[in-house]
Amino acid sequence: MKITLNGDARDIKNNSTVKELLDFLKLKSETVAVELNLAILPKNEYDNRCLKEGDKVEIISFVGGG
Amino acid sequence: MKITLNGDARDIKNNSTVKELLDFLKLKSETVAVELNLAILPKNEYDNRCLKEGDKVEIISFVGGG
Amino acid sequence: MKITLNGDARDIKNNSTVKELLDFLKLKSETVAVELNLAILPKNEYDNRCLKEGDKVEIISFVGGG
Amino acid sequence: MKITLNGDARDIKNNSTVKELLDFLKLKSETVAVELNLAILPKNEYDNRCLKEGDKVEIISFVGGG
Amino acid sequence: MDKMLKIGKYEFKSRLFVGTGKYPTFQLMKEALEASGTDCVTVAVRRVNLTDKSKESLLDYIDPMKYKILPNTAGCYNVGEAVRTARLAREVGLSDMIKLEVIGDEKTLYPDLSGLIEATKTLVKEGFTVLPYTSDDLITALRLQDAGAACVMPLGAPIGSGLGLTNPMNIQIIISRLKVPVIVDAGVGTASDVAVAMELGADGVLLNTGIALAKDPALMARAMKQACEAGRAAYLAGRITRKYFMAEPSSPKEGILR
Amino acid sequence: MDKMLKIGKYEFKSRLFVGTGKYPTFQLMKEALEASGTDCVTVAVRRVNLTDKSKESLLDYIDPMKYKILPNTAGCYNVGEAVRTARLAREVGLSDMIKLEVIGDEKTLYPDLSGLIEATKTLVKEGFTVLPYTSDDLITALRLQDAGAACVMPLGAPIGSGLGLTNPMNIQIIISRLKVPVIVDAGVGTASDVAVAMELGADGVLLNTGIALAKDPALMARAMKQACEAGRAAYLAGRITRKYFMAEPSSPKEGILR
Amino acid sequence: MDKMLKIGKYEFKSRLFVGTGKYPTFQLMKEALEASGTDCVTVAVRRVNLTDKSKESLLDYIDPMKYKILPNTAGCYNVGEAVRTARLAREVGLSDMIKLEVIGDEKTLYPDLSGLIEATKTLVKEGFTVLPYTSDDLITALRLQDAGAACVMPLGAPIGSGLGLTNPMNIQIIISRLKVPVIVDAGVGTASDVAVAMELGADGVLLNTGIALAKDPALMARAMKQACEAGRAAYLAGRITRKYFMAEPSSPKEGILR
Amino acid sequence: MDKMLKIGKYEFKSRLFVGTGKYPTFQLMKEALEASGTDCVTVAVRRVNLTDKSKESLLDYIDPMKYKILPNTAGCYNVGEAVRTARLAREVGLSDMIKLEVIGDEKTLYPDLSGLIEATKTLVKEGFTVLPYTSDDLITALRLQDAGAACVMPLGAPIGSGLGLTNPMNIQIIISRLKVPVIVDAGVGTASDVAVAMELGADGVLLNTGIALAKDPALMARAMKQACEAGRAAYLAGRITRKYFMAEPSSPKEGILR
Repeated sequence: MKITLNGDARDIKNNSTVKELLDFLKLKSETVAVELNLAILPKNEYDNRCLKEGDKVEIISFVGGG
Repeated sequence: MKITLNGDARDIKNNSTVKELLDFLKLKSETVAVELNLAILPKNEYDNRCLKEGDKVEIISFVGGG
Repeated sequence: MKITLNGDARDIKNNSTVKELLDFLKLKSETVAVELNLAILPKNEYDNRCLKEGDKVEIISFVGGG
Repeated sequence: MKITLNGDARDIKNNSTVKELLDFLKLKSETVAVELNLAILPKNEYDNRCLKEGDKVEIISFVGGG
Repeated sequence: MDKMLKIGKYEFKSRLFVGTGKYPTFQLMKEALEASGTDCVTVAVRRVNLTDKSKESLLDYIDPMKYKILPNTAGCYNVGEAVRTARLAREVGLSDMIKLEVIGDEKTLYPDLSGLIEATKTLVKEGFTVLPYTSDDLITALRLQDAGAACVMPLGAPIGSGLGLTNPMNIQIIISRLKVPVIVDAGVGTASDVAVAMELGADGVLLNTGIALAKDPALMARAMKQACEAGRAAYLAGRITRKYFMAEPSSPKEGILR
Repeated sequence: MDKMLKIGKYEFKSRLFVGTGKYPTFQLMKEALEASGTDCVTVAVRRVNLTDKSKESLLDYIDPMKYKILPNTAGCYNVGEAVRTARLAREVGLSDMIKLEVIGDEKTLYPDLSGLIEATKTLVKEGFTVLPYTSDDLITALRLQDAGAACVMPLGAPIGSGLGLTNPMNIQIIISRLKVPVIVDAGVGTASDVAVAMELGADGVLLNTGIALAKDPALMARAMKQACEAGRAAYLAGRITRKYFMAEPSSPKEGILR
Repeated sequence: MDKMLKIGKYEFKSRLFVGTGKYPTFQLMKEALEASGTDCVTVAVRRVNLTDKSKESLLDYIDPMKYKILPNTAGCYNVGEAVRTARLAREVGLSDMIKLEVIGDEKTLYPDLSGLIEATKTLVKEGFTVLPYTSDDLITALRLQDAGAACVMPLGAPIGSGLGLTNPMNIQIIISRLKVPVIVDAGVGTASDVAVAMELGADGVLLNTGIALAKDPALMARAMKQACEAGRAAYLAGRITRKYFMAEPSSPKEGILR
Repeated sequence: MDKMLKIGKYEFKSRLFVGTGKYPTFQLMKEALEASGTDCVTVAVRRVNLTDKSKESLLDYIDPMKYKILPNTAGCYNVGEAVRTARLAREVGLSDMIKLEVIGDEKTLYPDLSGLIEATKTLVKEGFTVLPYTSDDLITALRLQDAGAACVMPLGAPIGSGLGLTNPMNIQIIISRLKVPVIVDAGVGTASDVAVAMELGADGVLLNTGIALAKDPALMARAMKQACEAGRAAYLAGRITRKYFMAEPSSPKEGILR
């Protein structure tokens, strides 16, 4: 199933949840935030929110900055 | 007839025109601008525009400034 | 016997030594320096150097300064 | 005959006067000053003062400066 | 010869803009304006004084044939007041130029930048030639240019303070980034302040108090004129680069007596 | 009209003194000197170049009827060299004025102050009109005055640096304390530097590199001339006092539309 | 002891805010942050780097128990981007504070003042603790305060320029007029710049490049810490007034040997 | 750790030298000296006050075990007075160091440079450790070094003026050219002035009035201590270079949401 992840096209397992995607990417949910189709996805929805074909997903975190 | 002229109440001759008012005040129309009830009054209307009871008239000119 | 002490005329006991003068003035020799007739007087001479009529004595110490 | 002119050794005609030297060098006496053996030579002596073997001559003028 | 300064559809030979406020007498003002060599004088828009008839009128001392009139909106604290004042100023019939001031604070007389941009848009639409008095903020200057301002007039220091240019780098940044002319307005206290502004590449300088309240206004006006021309010429002539911690002899190192 | 500047027995209409070094060509120098309006030009004293005859002479381009000649002792690092150079300079017969330099350090070209005072005494005794190039130190300036210097010439910044006045307060202190004229010498980079010096109350300014190495020497020379006159006029006109943290409106607070 | 600095509902013992960008290594950053004594570090919000897994994470080097996290909206050029970035930053769950940047120009990184005010209003409504990065314009600072900003952070000079405070008077004007804390943000190049800001009465200073790109970041961080405390103490201690053109002996005039 | 400061045969841990004049009370002085962390305090040499016995003595408040005593020759206007005062100061038996002042002018308290060099030579021959108070003139500083001065102490501004460093470039030139330590003496008004001096590379700073006449001397003393350490650390840490007219983002340009 195709989604857009941080601006790039990406193939992922069908019906995988956001949590599964984060685990697959080895990302800790406590250090990231997720935007699904331009709307923020609350952390408590990561487990049961399934991704759909064509979803636009942004995963951000903190980096060094001033 | 009572009007408000530059913020102050003022008694003037009934049905006097703006031109007559300026003449009475010894003001040259070339060096002033007139606002009648918050709308600018074109110079070409000074002659035939009659003032009415309660009109708000502002007459401005240029003074020293930076 | 008359001497000049720090610029002012002063009467002191005849043949008194510098040490005796300092004691009389309640000054500790460790915190002052003495100039006798424009020449510095070493501390080890305070005890036996006697003052003479007309001697010019300067006694200085440290005060607050920058 | 050898002299030192502006720091460099130089051969010149025997017994030539300062005036002759200046003429030879195509220098106008009004725009230079001459030092002979570390003493200034007044302009009125240029004509009859003869140079001697080993004389130290300095001829200076004005150049651009601030 | 230097080219004329173009602001909107108007051209000016002199790059000095001079205010008409605060002079001891109208006569001293007249002499100062002449000595300044300016082509353009600012005036304020006020209610005609109906009580004191005796009072002479400013315009008796300014020949509109000789000076372009630049009315300001001084004293206006919001967009509405500024636009209303600008319209009345134009209706007088002497000029469609407006020195646009939207003041944001009474103590510093610093401009309200958002209000200034909004008022500029409105007046440009109505065909005014808008000269906005602004801060030394680049972004606002760019927005004013986009809004159609005929030039931008960043302040060098608070109006009437005489502090000169308190942040030359910001003025220089604005000059280097804008297409419309940049006129340094406010803060000038003495002649060298004008020269400094022009040397940075400013297209002109507007001042009032520095001349009007000088001990000898006419003489100071002449000083400002010369400083403006001096600064402009120095800018065009291309100054030497600064050297730090060392000197460069101006006399030759060769031929020294030893 | 402003009064003439008196230095010793000489009088000058212009308060700008201009050097003759470092110009791309003698012709450009000639034009720059004319544009500067100066009455007095500095020159260096050097051994005549005997190898290169072709070389034109500086004096072919300077009319001694038009400009007073002020020879300097640039390049002299002790009293002996400076005095010897001064005597030769006078012997040329064009001037008994000497711009006295006793250099103390090759990198900064800062003066040797003790040597300067000593050389001044010697040359004054010999009847020279001595114009010493000094630092911005008040005490040295007072000593030079006591020694008979016709004026004192404190440096604004290192020679040729173009940094302007690096310590205006010291220059102002000297101006306020000396009876002889104070000419700011060295450091001027652009027109506003000259204006600043004159506004402090300096009696004149001496410069060279700022004009000679500008992209357009003649134009920069004109800028320096105007800046010198502007600064002088501003000084005489009496500038406004500086106001901090607040503004003073130049337009009236009354009669505003509300 | 000095009182704590309150920004919104948060309190800080240290008045120094330190950025986490541009350090040679995370380890050097960690040491510098410790040496700086700061309680609060800024971070940027970026897409997780999915290609380079190896890359260590910033948060492995910052203990959120020890430092309050202050995310910024650096790189946002309009209100929409800034608000979107702020929301994501908060969703991470470490902080509801946001260092709000709405950049108006890529070269100077100067803020878009109108956009900044608008974004502040939006985020304050959503419950953020907003710390806006702004210019040294008083009026904008007042508007930001009215909009509910927890403090205002005027820039001393362009981000990363190291020029210090280019217009101290404007910073001081803002300090004297605002009720919320004033944090000087951007431009600090060395320790004395921090001291100067604090001596003006600033409530704190935020910096990054000055430490991160110093030859020895940890040592410079310690310098910044001491300078911040020194400047604060000097402000509270009440400095002497400046005397111009004259001295005041610190040793007594009496009792001198003559 | 930073190395000790060596002046002649003496070593100092603190790089701050503090005067003992002008404090409201000896007790406040004592507290300020402690807060300043200094190792060395200056004192003046004066005739013992024989009329007023009650008067406490300065030395009751200064522990010579804790502080090295640095007597000065303040108030001396010629070489003879200064040398005489120095000899008497040494004869007290607490120190062979002398802060040598040969004042040239009562209003500015600027040093008489020729006299200073002469007095330095004399006292060095007599075995004194000479710390001369001088101007910011490089040549004089070099002469003092040649004369055997243990360090040079250029003034930042007139004594007691609180103006800070009026000509930083000259101070920096001296620092870059001398082998002996350079202590900036006089002019310091607040903490940042000390930091600036140390950041230029000064080996230390001497001050008095800035602390003594502050509203809270002890707190200001602590500020000066921290500023001295901050400036020194910043100097050693290597500051970033200044960038003009442009910014350098401290947050990454990649990974920004679009």
